[in-house]
Parts: sequence; C-alpha cells; structure tokens
Amino acid sequence: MHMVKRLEIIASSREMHKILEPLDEAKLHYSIIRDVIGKSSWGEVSDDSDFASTTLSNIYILSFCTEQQVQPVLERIRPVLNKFGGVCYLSDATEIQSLK
Amino acid sequence: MHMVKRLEIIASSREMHKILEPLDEAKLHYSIIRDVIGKSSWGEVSDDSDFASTTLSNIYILSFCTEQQVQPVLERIRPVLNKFGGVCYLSDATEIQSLK
Amino acid sequence: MHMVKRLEIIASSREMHKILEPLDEAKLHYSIIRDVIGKSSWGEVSDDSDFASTTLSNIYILSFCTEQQVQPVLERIRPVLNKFGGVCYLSDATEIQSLK
Amino acid sequence: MNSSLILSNVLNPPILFFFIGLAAVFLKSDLEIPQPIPKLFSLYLLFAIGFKGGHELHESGLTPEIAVTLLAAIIVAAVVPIYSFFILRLKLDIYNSAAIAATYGSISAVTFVTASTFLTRLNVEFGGHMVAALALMESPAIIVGLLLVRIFANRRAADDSTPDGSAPDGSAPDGSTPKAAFSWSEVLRESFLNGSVFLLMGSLLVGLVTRDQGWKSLQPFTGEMFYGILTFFLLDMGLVAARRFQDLRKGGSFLIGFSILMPVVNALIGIWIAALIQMSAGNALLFTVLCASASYIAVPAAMRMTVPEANPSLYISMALALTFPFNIIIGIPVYFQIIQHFWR
Amino acid sequence: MNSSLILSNVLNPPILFFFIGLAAVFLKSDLEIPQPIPKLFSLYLLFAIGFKGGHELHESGLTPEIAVTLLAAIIVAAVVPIYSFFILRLKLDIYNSAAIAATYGSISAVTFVTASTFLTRLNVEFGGHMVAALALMESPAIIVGLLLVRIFANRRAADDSTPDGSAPDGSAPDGSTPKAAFSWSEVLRESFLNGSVFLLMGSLLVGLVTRDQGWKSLQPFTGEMFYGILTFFLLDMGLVAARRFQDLRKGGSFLIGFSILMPVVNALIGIWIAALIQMSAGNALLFTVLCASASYIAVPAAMRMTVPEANPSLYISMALALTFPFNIIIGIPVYFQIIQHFWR
Amino acid sequence: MNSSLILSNVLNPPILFFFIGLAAVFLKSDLEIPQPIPKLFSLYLLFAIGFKGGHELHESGLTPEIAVTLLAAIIVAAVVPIYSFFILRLKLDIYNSAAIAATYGSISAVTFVTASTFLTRLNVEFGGHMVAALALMESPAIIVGLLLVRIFANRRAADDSTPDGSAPDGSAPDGSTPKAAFSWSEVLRESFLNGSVFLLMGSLLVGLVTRDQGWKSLQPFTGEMFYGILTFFLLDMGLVAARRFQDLRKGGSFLIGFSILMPVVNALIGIWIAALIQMSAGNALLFTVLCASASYIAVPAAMRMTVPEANPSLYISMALALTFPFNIIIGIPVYFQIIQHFWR
Ligand SMILES: Nc1ncnc2c1ncn2[C@@H]1O[C@H](COP(=O)(O)O)[C@@H](O)[C@H]1O
Ligand SMILES: Nc1ncnc2c1ncn2[C@@H]1O[C@H](COP(=O)(O)O)[C@@H](O)[C@H]1O
Ligand SMILES: Nc1ncnc2c1ncn2[C@@H]1O[C@H](COP(=O)(O)O)[C@@H](O)[C@H]1O
Ligand code: NA
Ligand code: NA
Ligand code: NA
Repeated sequence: MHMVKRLEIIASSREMHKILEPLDEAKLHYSIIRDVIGKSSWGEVSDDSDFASTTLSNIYILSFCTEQQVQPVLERIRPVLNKFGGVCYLSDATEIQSLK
Repeated sequence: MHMVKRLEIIASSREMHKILEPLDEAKLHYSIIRDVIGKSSWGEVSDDSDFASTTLSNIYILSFCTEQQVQPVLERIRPVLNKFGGVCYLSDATEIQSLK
Repeated sequence: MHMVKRLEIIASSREMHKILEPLDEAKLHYSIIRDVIGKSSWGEVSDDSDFASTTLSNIYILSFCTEQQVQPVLERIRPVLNKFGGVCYLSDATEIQSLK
Repeated sequence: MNSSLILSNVLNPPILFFFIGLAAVFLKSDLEIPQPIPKLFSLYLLFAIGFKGGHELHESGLTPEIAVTLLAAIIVAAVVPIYSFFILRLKLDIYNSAAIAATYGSISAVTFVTASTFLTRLNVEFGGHMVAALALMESPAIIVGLLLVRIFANRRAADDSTPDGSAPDGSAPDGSTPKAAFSWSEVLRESFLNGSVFLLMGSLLVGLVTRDQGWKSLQPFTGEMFYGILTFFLLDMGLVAARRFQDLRKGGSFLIGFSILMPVVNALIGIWIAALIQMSAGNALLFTVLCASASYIAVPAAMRMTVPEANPSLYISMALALTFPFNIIIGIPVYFQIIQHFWR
Repeated sequence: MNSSLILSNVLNPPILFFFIGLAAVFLKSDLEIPQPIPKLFSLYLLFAIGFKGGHELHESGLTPEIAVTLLAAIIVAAVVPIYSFFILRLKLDIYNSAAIAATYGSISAVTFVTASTFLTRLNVEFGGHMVAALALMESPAIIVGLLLVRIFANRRAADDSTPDGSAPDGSAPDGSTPKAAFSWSEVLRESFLNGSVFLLMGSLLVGLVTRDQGWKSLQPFTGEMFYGILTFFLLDMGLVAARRFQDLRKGGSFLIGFSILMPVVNALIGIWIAALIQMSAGNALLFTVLCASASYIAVPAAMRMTVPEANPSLYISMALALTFPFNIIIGIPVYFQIIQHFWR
Repeated sequence: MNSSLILSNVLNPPILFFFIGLAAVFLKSDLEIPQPIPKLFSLYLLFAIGFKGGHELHESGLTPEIAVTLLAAIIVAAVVPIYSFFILRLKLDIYNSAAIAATYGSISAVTFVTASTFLTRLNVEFGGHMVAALALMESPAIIVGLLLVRIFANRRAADDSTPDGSAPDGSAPDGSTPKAAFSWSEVLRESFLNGSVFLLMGSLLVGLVTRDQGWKSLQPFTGEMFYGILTFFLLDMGLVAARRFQDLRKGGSFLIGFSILMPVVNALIGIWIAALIQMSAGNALLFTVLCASASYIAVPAAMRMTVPEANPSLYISMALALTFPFNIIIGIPVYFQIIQHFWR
C-alpha cells in the first residue's frame, strides 16, 4: 500500500489523442470513460446531435500515478486544455498493491 | 492550484432533471456518466430490461466546486435522494488551474 | 456526515462476477461503469474488436464503504486482480447522509 | 385439449429463439445483447405495430364494433388493477400491491405481436383496431394504480405535508413522501406521454393519416423486417427473463402463483367479454392476450417516478420472467383453443 | 401559392415522424432514442445515398452537364460562407461568424434525401450525380470558414507564437491560440477526411466501380430499407431539433432571423444558377436544397477542432432547430413550386 | 495464375468497403463505428448464417458425405493448434504460443461468409452443412489450446497450489496461477457455451427444426439484408484491422510471417483433405477457408478467461489485421483457382 496521485481529466473526445500523447510518453497507465456529457461555462455538452461519425461528447480520463510522474504531464496537458477546453484535477489515493 | 470539493452523486436516470436543477441554479459545472448500473439496499439496478424508451439505469454526476458552492446544493438535493433513492459523497481535490 | 472509504477497482469485464462476489458477500453497495477502455503495462484495452458477444473492455467499480467493511474484501479481490489483471485504489470521502 | 397447437406454436423461430435465450443463461453462456440494441428493437416494434394498426384502422374506419372493442379495452385496463390490488394486499404493502396491480392491468406489446404472428400462421384474420386497443390499455392501468396509492396511502401522505421533507442540518428527516409527488400533471404525463405509449400512439396516428403511397414505401421496413426483428428481440427477452427468474424466486410462491394464475383469470374474463360483444375469433384472441398480459415497459417506467416506494425488481420480474413466457408459450395456443371451442 | 403541395409534403411518414419527435419534447414525454442508434441511422443514410449516387453516376457517365453542375456546387459552397460571414459579423465575433458561415455553405444530407423522396413521390426524375454534388459541397465550406478565421483573426494569432503557450510553473499563461492550430494539413484533413465526407465519398466510389451484380445484392439493404430508416431517423431529428430550440432562443432574434432568411436567399440563388445552367426540374430542386441547407454533421465536427473558440451550441442549433425543419417542411415544396413556375 | 478472379473478388462492395475502412485509418479520417453497432452486425451475421445453414441442413438431411465432412472439420480444428504451437514455441512463451495456436485452429465466420458470397456470385453451389462444420470448429481449438497450456506449463502450475495465492497482509504474493483456473467445467463452458458459438449453434438448431413457413417469414431479414449488413460490417472490420496493424508491427517479422504463411499452409492441407473426401468444388472452398482462417471472436474471449497470461493484442491483431484481410482479398480467389485446377 502506498500513496499515489489520482489524476482526472475531462475534455472533448475530439482532443483525446492530443491529451493522451503526454500520458503515453510519461508511460502513465490510465482508464478512459467515453460518452460523458456535461455543462460548463462553455455551455452544455450532449451527444444527441452526434450524427454519423461526429462525436462531440466528452471523455473522462482517470490515471493513478506517482507525484513525480504527474508534474511533467500537467505542464504538457495545460496548453491543450487552455486552447480546446477541458478540466484537470488531482487528488490522493492509496494503491492496493497487487504486486504483479 | 487551489483546493476544491469533489461532489459525486449516483441516482436513477429518471431523477436526473430533478437533481441537476439545483446544480444549474448554483451555476455548478458538472459531468455526467450515464448507463451506470449498481447494487444497494434497494436491490440491483441493471439496464437489461430497459426496453423502448424506458431507462431505469443510474447516472453518475461529478462536479468539482468550492466549499461555499456545495452547501446550498446539498440541502436541495437531499430531499430528492431521500424520496427517490440515490447517494451523495464529498471529497477533496486540487484544481489544476487552466486559467482560461 | 461521516467519513467513508472510496474503493475503486478497474478490471476486465470478463472478471466482473469474480470481483463482485466478495463485494456482494460483504454486503457492500456499489456502482459499475461499463465499456471503460485503458492502457497499462499489459497494453491497450479497447472495445473496437469486441464482436458478437465478446466483451474485452474494462469495467470501473466504485463503492463507498466503511474502513471495516473494506479490509476483508481487499483480501479476496487481490488474488483475482493478480491473476487476471486489474487495479484497486482506496481514498477518503464524506458521506452526505441521506438518512433514508 | 389438443396439444399440437402448443407444439406448432413453439416450433417457430420467435419462440425457439426465446428458448435459446433462456438456455444461454441457464447454461451460463456469456451470450449477451448489450444496450441499446434491445432498445432499438423495441422502438422498432412499437413503430411498426403502431403504423400498421393505424393504416388498417384507416382502411376499416371507425365502425360501432370497433368503438365497443376500444371501450371494453379501456374498462378492462381500469378494472383489472382494482381486483388485483386487493388480492395482492393479502401479502404485500400498499405500494408494491398498487404497482403490480397496474402492471397486470396494462399490456405487453410483444405478447400481442406474438399472438398476431400466431394468427397469421393459421390464416386467421384480425383487425387493425386491435392495435388501437393495445395503445389505449397502457395508460388507464397506470392512472388507476396511482389512484389506489393515493386513496389507501392517504393517511401517511397526509402527515407528510412538508414539500421538502428533510431537516436542514441532516438530523433525522421522516423519510416522507411529499404530497407534491401526486401532482396530477405528472401522473397524467407519465400515463399518456410515457415514451412507449407516445411512440405507439404517434405511429398509429401516422398510419391513420398517411396515404397508400407512404404505406407502400414503408412496407419493406415495417412489414417485411418485422418477423426477423421480433425473432431477434425474443432472443434478448429470453436472456432477460432467465436472469430475472432468480429475482422471482426470492419473491416467494405467492407472487409466482399470482404471475401464472392472474393471466389465466384475466384471459378467461377477456374471452367472456369478447364473446359478449361478438368479436371475431382473431380479434378475440388478441383481446384475450391483451387482458392476460402484463406490462414490463411503460408501467415500470411510470411507477419508478410516481411510486418510488415500490420495488421495481418485483413487478418487472413477475411480468417478464413468468407471465410473459407463460403467455407466449402456453397461453396463446390454449386461449385460442378455448375461443375456437366457443366460437364454433 | 398552391398550399396543397406543402400539405402533401407534410402528410408523409418522414415529416410526420419529425413532428412526433417535436411533439414528444414539447409535451415533455420521456421518449428518447439513445446513442448510437441515431449514429447507426445516419451512417446507414450516408452509406446508402453515396452508393446509390455512385451507381447512377456510373450509369449516366460524366456528361458536360454534370461537370458544370459539380463545378457550380463547389463554387456555391465556397461563396456562401463569404457573404454569410460579413452578415454575421454585424452581431457576432470572428470565430462564431466563421463557424456559422461554414455551416450554411455546407449541406445537410437528410434535407437532400427528404427532397429526393419528395421528387420520387411526384414521379419527377433526378440524376445520381446530385449526390456527387452533395459530397463535394461539404469540404469547401469548411476550408473557406477556416480561411476567414485565419485572415480576420490574424493579428491575434500573430501574437501567439509560442507553440506551447503556458508558463512552466503554472503562473499566468496567455490563453493563446498557437499558430500550430492552423496547420494546413489538419484543416485539409478535417475537410476532406471528416468521417461523414469520407464515408459518403467512399460509398459513391464503390457505387461507381461496383458492377450490376453488387448493386442488385445491396438493393434490399440500401434501397428498400431506405425510406423506413429515414422515417425513423427523422423521429430522432425531431427530438433533437426540439431540444435545441431552447438553446436558440438564447441566441436572440438576429440568429433566428438568419436561420430562416439565409436558406431562402441561398435557395433563390440556387434556383437562379440551376436555371442558368439549365438543369432539369428535379435536379434543380436538389441543387436548391443543397444551397439552402446547413450542415449539422460534418461542419460542427470540423469546427470543434479547428475553431474551438466558436460555440458549437450556436451553429448546431441554428442548423438543426430552425433551418432543417424549415427546409423539410416548407422549403422543399415552396422551392419546387417556384421551380415549376419558371421551368414551364 | 489468372488474376482476373482476384480482381473480380476485390471489385465487390464488401471487399471495397473493407478497403475504405483501411483507408480511413491510414489517411487519419475520424470515421468511426462505435460499439455496439459492430456487435449488432456480428450478432446478426451469426444469427443469419446459423439459421440458413440449419435450414439447408434440414433440406439435405445428414448424408454420409456430410458426416465425413463434419468429422474432418473437427479433426482439423484439433490438429492445427498442435503443430502451430510447436512452430510458435520457436519464438514465444507457452501462453502466447497456445493462445495463437488456438486462434489459428479456430475459424472466422466473416471469412466464411465472404467466401460463400464469392461462390454465389460465381453460381457455384455449396451445402448448408458447411455452416455446421463452421460451428463445430470453434470449440476443439479452444480446448486443445488449453490442454497445451496445461501440459507444458505443468510444472509452474504445480507450484501454485494455494487456491488463493496471496499473503494475507499484502506482503509479497507469488503472482501465481492457481490450479483452480484449469477447472474443466470452466474450460468446457468457454468452448461450447461461448456466446458466439452458442448463438451460431442455436440458430442452426432453429433452422433445422423450423418449418418452411418460419423460414419464409424470416427470409427478408436473414436473407435479403444479409449482403448489405455484411458490407457495412466489413467497413468496420477495415477500420479495426488497420488500427490493429500498428500493434502487429511491434510483434516483429516472425509473427507477421506466421500470419500469412500459416493460413496458406492450412489452406493447402484443407484442399488436400477436401480432395481426399471428394467434396464438391464449392464445399471444398468453404472447407479450405475454414482451415485457413483464424478466430478473432470466440477464441480471444475464451483465452482472456482461461489463459490470462497471454497477450490478447497479439492474437487478436494477427487474426484481424493480417490473416483476415489476406484471406478475403487474396486467399479466397487463389484457393478457388487451385481447387478448380484439381477438381477438373
Ligand atoms: N467543475 C467541473 N466539474 C466537473 N466537470 C466539469 C467541470 N468543469 C468542466 N467540466 C467538464 O469538462 C467539460 C469541458 O469543460 P470546459 O473546458 O469548461 O468547457 C465540460 O463539458 C464538463 O463535462
Ligand atoms: N455505497 C455506495 N457506493 C457506490 N454506489 C452506491 C452506493 N450506494 C448506492 N449506490 C448507487 O446508487 C444507486 C441508488 O442507491 P440507493 O439510493 O441506495 O438505491 C445504486 O443503484 C448504486 O448504483
Ligand atoms: N494506474 C492506473 N490508472 C488508471 N487506470 C489503470 C491504471 N492501471 C491500470 N488501469 C486500468 O486497469 C486495466 C487493467 O490493468 P492491468 O491489470 O495493469 O492490465 C487497464 O486496462 C486500465 O484500464
Ligand atoms: Na393486462
Ligand atoms: Na448550403
Ligand atoms: Na482455422
């Protein structure tokens, strides 16, 4: 059992690859929940007008990682979120060591 | 970077609008994950018998907000959850300021 | 309002029943988000090749419970995660008592 | 009784696929049909039967016989929940009794459709207005169910006059059901504007006003695909019914008995009314099946909103895991043999 | 003007189901068609119209008349956004003006398809190459929209030269739009390789090269199902349009006026061009409808990526909640009457 | 070799749409077909081919020729994984070798279906019992794959006798594979009750016992729609195959070589057996294709449960990104030319 950081990012699915790139390069592990809708100062995000291959809904990215891993990733994600929108939060968690 | 509250609500999708109303009025930003299933003292919630436009599955609402914002919202959500079921939890998180 | 533990498990949907069994026996309440994709040392998990009834995507299980409830559950989940993969994290949260 | 009709009913793709669904769960196969595929199929079925019924109703016009049938349908849908409620009260609380009662007053579109393919197979005719009867039978049961709660849970409700029934600081609230829950506008909306009822009614209306050209253009979609999609959907219904079966065993023998005997009683009443108002044999079977079937679509959705105190897994499971299979496998051919016996 | 054509247009399943969708939302029914069902239907429609258009284009070959039509289509798609932009700039910022302008330069495949079923009903012929025109009109509008941003938002962009515009320690970044956003490769990819455009073009190509045998085998799927799936899809479009209607009211009367008047202006320009290059009446209607319609599929997706500063709920809502219903309910029959008037 | 047969194979909607899917990914289009649409299509395909095969098997009855074919199918499915395993062991560990071996012993229903539309186009007949062969070939390979793990990973498994192999206080567990994982009931369930196998078998059974009336009513759904849905599905397969292609490059040239050469070897063995038991040319092609194809549906699902140590992205990618495209584009016409050459 050791302490880790819990990184949460919510952004438009169209920016998914831009956001995952820094995570991949930092070799973070992560999970993605798709088809997330929401509301923010930019207005409502829904998927009811996502016709054809258009997808305008959000994704929720969750990654448990160490404090050291997270810092460089944040620096690289920030400009993407600034430009295209999206939010990012950190909190604490304890890893139940599975010792694979 | 500043501390925020992480508000999580899980309830039946049929009460979504009743729950979102207080959030909207308090101008909270939020994200919604749909098609959540689960189990509680009321029994199992699954979506396998959701035929036609019936939707009996749950939604998961996630909102990051300040401590001040959250209190009045809790007061208004509580009776809805008491009547129709649903749970609500608070925890701490750090906002990675995107400075839009 | 009292403190609870927030238990998060991410694993392949094919192990869902194996993981839920200990939770059910400990009478935990929980929610499940399906169709979660992700990446870990085992590689990428996506659902694009989930044809027919094959489902290889992940599930995300969230359970708020007391510290005492969680310990025996962890002991029983660990071997499943060790064998089939999957991760498990604990954090803190405050229950907004709905006093049903 | 001639068992060959039961066998010939069973040996058809829709029923056989229902069995395959059941078998998949009982044998622990991982066969699964994830949402929203079942939703797509049921929306399609409502769309297609509404449209077809409307078109045929347009062709026949509103005859006195049809008007009487529709009236009878509404009355049955309103009366069944009343006596069901009192039977259920022997063992259950007010909320669950009312919800289950409403479930059995209402109807199952898929049972209806299975009966109509049964008739088509036997070359027995039936009228498009029966779809109108189907559409009209969803709502009254919901309203009566809620009235029953309102009347019998009156005292409790009277106590709960705080519209927002919780103490402000988290101290013990009373778990109350505020009166606001009985706002009639919400109840009526749930009954008549419930998604399934609305789509069925809407499609019926379109079928009524649309001219032959529109009908013909839709025929390949709503007509020719129908049997295949019904078959596929019944595979899913089999999967769901089998999963729900476990829930039911917890409910005990009273509820299991109710799920089988109630449809039979309602069917006999249906046959008696059908004879009384001299329906044709085909229409009589459809009417009987409407009386005998129980809703697992519209009513559960409405009850979740308006009687949240009732346990959905009870009323959904009874309708889905017992009444539905009983009706489509044994009920339909048996009801029809009784009808044939008396109609001769 | 002869109103019977409007009525006969309305009294058809697709339009009637669109109304049912609208009604469901306005009456607060809980009818809903969850994703990805609408996605499935729209992928199907793109697949089917592309394939059908390609096949017919193969039969007709590339005549000079067709070449002129395609050229006209591209020009209209490129020019409409330019004058739309300047009109919109009267009230809106550069980003939203450009995004809405692109939306109106581009096209709506469902409006096109509704117009083609309208013609089929009246037994008026039209050419398969109109689908090629449709496919060609998505991309230019996207490119012109982005050019408009590039030109007019130039100064702002010039300031933002840091490719990764944030201070390293979390201190105030400048909220900049790095120039990298204008990488032409990304813009061209979004225009030509946008999923909807790509599927439409691809299906057209397959229709072109596939021989009669392939065509015939696909006919039950892409041909006979078409009308039914279109009808079902329009039910969903009605639901979505009604929900979007609220967004629009916030946008104010300028945008509401634009959403109705712009299509009419573009339609008249379309009719004028169609007359000029002597299209047949059927082709003229389809061309007019392409000019008059606005995109809610390809353009929003492209704009979200390339002009993230614009508000998607504005341009999607305008195209979906006003322009689309206006065109399919009133526009199509009215445009056709004007065409019939002049073509005689 | 006559290349016109390859060209005529390629110039058909299903294969062309497969290429469009490939192109979409390689050109970085955002075209996507989200779940559960691909699931719906593949459930449909299993449903339709099972039902069709069952119906035809009913018409032909169980002749000795058919019995021999089915026996040969089972034997091939059981033997292919064995020699594949030893080839793979040259470079890979036990777990991955066994999983890939099972993948190549099993079959791909879509490859089979593509071959059958190829034959239909050439007016070459084939028997419904080939679908039974298809259904019978999924399970043996799974079982043999697991037996291989059991035998060769024996010593490791022997050490891991704690059924719950972790220390109680979170201190270092041994990452063990408890013997329980080899419970035969689970293995047999995964092989025979795997969702895809079960649906295919079930549909076959329904097709067998259903009478002509049921068959005819389902024909518009399972028959006429088939080609269209196959075409649409192959678009998605193209998207997925192209995405998986990247995974494969990491796997190195050994696996790439295996993915192409193994099917060819298995095809030649298939042709030789088909000649031996004197199948007709049509049946011979289908049998060959069954031998040559690799599973990306049933086997991956079963292996994930029963050999979790193997890397799914390896065996899925090989089957999907190389073997599948190779078989449907080049394999089918080439195998058929060889068959035609020898059958004359
Ligand atoms: N405070 C918040 N809490 C939860 N979700 C949020 C919050 N702010 C934004 N989001 C989500 O992030 C998406 C993008 O946010 P924005 O960048 O503000 O447009 C929104 O559509 C929401 O789904
Ligand atoms: N302790 C819990 N942890 C996670 N989810 C819960 C918990 N309790 C309830 N839920 C979710 O909230 C839904 C409604 O809960 P209830 O109000 O207890 O019926 C359940 O169906 C679960 O999905
Ligand atoms: N550190 C992490 N943070 C978030 N999700 C993770 C993490 N590690 C693994 N996962 C998820 O858990 C799944 C199984 O992980 P594994 O057992 O490492 O294969 C992965 O596919 C991810 O979706
Ligand atoms: Na009834
Ligand atoms: Na336009
Ligand atoms: Na094989």
